[in-house]
Amino acid sequence: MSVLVDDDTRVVVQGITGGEGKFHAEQMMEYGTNVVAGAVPDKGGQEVSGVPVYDTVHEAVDEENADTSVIFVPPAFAGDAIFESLDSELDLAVAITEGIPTQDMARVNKRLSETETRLIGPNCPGLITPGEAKLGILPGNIFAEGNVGLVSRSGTLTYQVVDSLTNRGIGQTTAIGIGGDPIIGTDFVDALELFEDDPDTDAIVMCGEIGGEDEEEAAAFIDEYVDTPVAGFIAGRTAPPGKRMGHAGAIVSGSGTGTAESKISALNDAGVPVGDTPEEVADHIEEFLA
Amino acid sequence: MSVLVDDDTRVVVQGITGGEGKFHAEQMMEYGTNVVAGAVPDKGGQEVSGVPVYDTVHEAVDEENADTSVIFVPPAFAGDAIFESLDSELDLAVAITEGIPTQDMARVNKRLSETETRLIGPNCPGLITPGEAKLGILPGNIFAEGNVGLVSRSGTLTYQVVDSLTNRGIGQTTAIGIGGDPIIGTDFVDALELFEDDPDTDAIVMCGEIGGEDEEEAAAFIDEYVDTPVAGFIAGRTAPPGKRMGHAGAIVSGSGTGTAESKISALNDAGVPVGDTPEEVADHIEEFLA
Amino acid sequence: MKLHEYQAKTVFADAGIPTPDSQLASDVDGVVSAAEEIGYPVAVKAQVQVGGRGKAGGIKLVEDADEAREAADSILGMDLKGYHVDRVLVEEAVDFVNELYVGITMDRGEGKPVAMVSTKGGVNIEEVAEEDPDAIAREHIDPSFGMHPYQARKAVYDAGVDQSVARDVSSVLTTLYQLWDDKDGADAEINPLMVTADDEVIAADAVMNIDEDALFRQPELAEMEEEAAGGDELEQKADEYGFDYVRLDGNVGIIGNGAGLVMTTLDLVDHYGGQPANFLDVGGGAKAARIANALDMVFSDDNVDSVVFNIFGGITRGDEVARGINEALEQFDEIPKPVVVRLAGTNWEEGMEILNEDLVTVEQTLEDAVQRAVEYAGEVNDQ
Amino acid sequence: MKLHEYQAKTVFADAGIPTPDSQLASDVDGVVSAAEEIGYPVAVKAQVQVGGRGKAGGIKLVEDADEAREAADSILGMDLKGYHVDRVLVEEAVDFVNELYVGITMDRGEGKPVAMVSTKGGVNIEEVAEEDPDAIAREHIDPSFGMHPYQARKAVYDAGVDQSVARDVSSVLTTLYQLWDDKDGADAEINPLMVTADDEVIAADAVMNIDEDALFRQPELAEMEEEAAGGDELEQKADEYGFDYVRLDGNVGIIGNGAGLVMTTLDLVDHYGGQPANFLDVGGGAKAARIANALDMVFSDDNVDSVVFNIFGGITRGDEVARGINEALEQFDEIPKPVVVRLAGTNWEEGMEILNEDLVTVEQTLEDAVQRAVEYAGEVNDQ
Repeated sequence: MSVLVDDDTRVVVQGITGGEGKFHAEQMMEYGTNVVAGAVPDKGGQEVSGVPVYDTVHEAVDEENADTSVIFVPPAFAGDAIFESLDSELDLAVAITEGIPTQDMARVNKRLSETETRLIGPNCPGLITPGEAKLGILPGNIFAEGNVGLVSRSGTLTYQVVDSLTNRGIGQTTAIGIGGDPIIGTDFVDALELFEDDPDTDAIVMCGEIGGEDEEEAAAFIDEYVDTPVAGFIAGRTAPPGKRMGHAGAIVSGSGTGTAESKISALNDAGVPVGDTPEEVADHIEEFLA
Repeated sequence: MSVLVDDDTRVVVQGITGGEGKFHAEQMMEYGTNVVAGAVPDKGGQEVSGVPVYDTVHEAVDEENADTSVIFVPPAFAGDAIFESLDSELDLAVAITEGIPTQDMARVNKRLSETETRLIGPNCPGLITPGEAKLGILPGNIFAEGNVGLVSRSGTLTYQVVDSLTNRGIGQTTAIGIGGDPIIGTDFVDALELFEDDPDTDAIVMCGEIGGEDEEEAAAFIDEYVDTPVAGFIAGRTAPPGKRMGHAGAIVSGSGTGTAESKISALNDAGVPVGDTPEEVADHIEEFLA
Repeated sequence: MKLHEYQAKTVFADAGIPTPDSQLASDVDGVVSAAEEIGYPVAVKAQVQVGGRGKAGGIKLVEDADEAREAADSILGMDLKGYHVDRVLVEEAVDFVNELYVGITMDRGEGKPVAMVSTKGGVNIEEVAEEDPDAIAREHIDPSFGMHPYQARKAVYDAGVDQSVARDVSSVLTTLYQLWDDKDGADAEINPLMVTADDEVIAADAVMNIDEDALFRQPELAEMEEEAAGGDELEQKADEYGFDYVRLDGNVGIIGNGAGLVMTTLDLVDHYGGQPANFLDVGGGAKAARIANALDMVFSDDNVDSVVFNIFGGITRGDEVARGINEALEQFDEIPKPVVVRLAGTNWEEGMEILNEDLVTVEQTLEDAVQRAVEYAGEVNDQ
Repeated sequence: MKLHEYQAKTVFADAGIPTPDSQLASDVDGVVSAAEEIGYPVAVKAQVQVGGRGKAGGIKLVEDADEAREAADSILGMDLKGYHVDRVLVEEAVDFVNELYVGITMDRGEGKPVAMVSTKGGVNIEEVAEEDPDAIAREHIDPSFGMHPYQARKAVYDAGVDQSVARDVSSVLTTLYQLWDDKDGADAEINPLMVTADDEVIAADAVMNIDEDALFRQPELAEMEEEAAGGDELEQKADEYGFDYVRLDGNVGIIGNGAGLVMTTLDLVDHYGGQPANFLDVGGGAKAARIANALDMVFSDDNVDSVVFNIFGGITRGDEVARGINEALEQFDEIPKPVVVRLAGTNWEEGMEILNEDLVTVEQTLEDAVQRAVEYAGEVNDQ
């Protein structure tokens, strides 16, 4: 079992004719993902690595029954690509693109409230159900099948934590990189809810970072609704206040909220142990599963 | 009993300091309507005929517990006034204003789908529950308390039909003028649903006119959901095709839909007798109630 | 408000939609010199707002100066379905391989705008809509977001437009929506949008109707010269007075307040065996002067043999109406046509008292008033 | 991208927001002649983008030419919190009776824009937000509709702005939102928005930050001269290289890919008793040259005693990283600072094979790599 993606998922890759889109479409297929179509305006009729390309996502849905989109469209056009995927009544859209203007995402956010489609990202590595399918750019080889759900705001940090788990023989149901942008689709709370409802997920790793209040909200949600044991990690403990570190999200305002301390203490209060190192996170999960 | 408005309704009049707003606020109060506030930008603190004026509808709601708005705001500002009333979480907003740009109403229409507030109008005479309260510009003296619900796209035609009823001693639960604009809030179907659910409404009059397909949709709804007997009237039987007669709605495309014939036959098919004259409508109602 | 083709084309071209080279001309020499400047062949197109200009001889393709002169001569000054042609658009003739249709309008049923694209351009699109509705791709627009680029592409591909011009047609459609939105359009259409052998698209016609209710915030459009109302001179007069007026074939003149009630009055005239001469709605809250104007309108119609005046007052006050009727009739030595008045609603009793019953016939009910007017009209005809 | 005050004021004024008369000047004579033209009193304001300019002596009010000369002399060329002042704005001094605050920003938590109004303008609004949050009225905007006029009025009245200026303040707020929306603003603020004794409002300061990710569609703004990055010269260098870089106080240089992983590496350095010298994220998919630049950056920091290079490849490939490290280090006769490398993820084995282990220390795990780097840094310090 898993959440959101499995080997039945039928994927359309938006932007499949671009360098990134083509490379990762191939990587996804190599991993076993069922990539059924590409969608690129004015490129319909072509084939990319054996995958038929359509001019619109709607055609890909009509012709190939695609139910999930992975978006590798340049930032200037990515907002429109997300709107197109939402309008096509897909189950899931995964936006990998980094650098989408924030105002475009605010409009997407409004539309999300009006549709049934779930968005992951943007500016995220995607998600993977080990042994079944991956959607996005995660390096498949570090993952293993298992019973730990993982949700993270950061891409490479996810890999690091997964590596620690896999090296100990602890596999994952699904790992979700939700992205570090100011406005994202699926957030911690949404992902935690999915894992809580998944009977095969026996423990959850949640990797947060400084900035915003998503981790604090997640802690409150865990406290109230999540019975599955959760271990946390917060990156940026040593970040000085007021400095922006990479992600738009990772800025510490210095006003007490959004700091590593505030997040760690909120999680601890919700019964979530927070590791000092990725290995410590794996220690906690090992204990949960023992 | 009644629908939408009764003597508990607490009304804020948007545009109460204007000529129309003031006159009709007074007329409404004279009829017994509980007008608790006015709302006019930058006129807060004034009083109009004993009614306190606020700068915003929100203040009127906070200070006077208004739950219903009647809008007498010039067309250029009426769209914004409707948005304000929707945002104030009122139960009901009644827009009397004629001549609101259609694109403004398309935006209002979108917002309506996102809120709980019901809109009546625009470009409508309002509604009245005889003996309790009236919202809008209807001449109160022609109405009488009773058990007939009335819904109409046309103002003065409503009066004509009501007059025929009242003269025979047939009173009304509530009479609703939904307005003749291309885009309106509450439509025939909504109003029919309300009357159907009102235990005190024993018969319904529905006054339509040529143009659009609202009457046809209402007929389909009556056929499926309405047990209360309905009598209909359709204005514009003699209108030549392709000519626009007053209301933006009242245009006959000549393509078979929207004509008086199509409406009358749809209603007849749904078991609704359609009077040739307002008096004949009253005849049908009299029979229903006999 | 309906823009002229030449006005709409200017608006479209300013927004970046490709249009053929063209010049407006109002005399024969002007047409020829415009044609010379543009280069033959050119089309000479009557600038009047009626459908089927081509079939009616209002559009001519010319190859040289002689033909241009001849075409100008025949079109300028002609009467086209009741409209006098005093200007023509001289326009570069475009060689095309395909004709598309693109348009934006308000879908009243959905309460939202709709973009339409068809590969069956160059013909009457209403007929296409009726006979082959699937030939028109429709995409509804959420007016709060506006048209997303993907929606334009979707409409274009759904319609079956060639990939080679899809991008350009999408771009024209997006611009057209933007214009429709910015300018408070009621309809905006390009039919045909021509496709050339080089895969270029060009707007060979341009339709832009503006929502009259929004003209207050479209000062540039409001200033554009409107067509002198053509056709019926009574309808021109109604336009000046600001009445909703439609002239019909009968002999019972009808005046009332509110479209629904006036239509009902027409229907009753018909019901009681008469024939309505017109639809005239004085609107809400009419004052005495306006009432007098309405009577003047209807008296000016030679076909009218009797008049029924049906007012149900809401915001319109019976006393004002009565005063207007008196004023209008008191100026005549002899009342030109019999007038039946029925007043109800607000201040009807005051109105009844004010009415000079030497000048009009008063009835208490709508039915009685209409029957009486029909009777009077019959009597006149029997004379 | 943060606009200068003078740039933001031009943008605001062009949109119709009242701003004081002002001129930019870059030398003393220019200041005096600008002041003469505007008329005394004027404010002379340093055009650098740091908070608290006034307190730091970067803003002076002058009454005559002598004072203007003196102020220009002292401000031009001064060092303001690490930024060199080479231009001042000479601005009409406004007599005010009230100072308001108006601003638009993105509320990240809600995922929508928010308009803010306060009667506590003219002071640090972040402090107001913390100490008296109710003193700031907030109105969230649905970005699909944009700001409705009633929302501007609501924010203004909720904030307790006087009725006498409510209309003008609402109008400024509406315009500010429009600008924010049109120009892809991140923040747009006026603090203070001054109210004069005549109930006029005027923007005495102007802040406009643009979303860097949207600059591609804001060509006019993208062309505006950006401030020469002030402050730390290594941060200037990082800016040129296009790295996300923050300089810190420690001696362990850190390079990695992905903000979360780099932050984690910092945290581990701290955890193992070391002190991070910097945050440096090479981003996703870095090629060899970029990796070499990153090493160059960190070597340039005199405080750095050792370097930990932590790459977990997703789209970044281990072989490219290894090649970049080799290239960067092979140019030195002697490696300036010990470098510990840990490669994982995509192509890590290839990377390991490529790495010249004479030049770097290779570790298999993040923990080992960080500990080794902390050790090296300690050894250097012990020397």
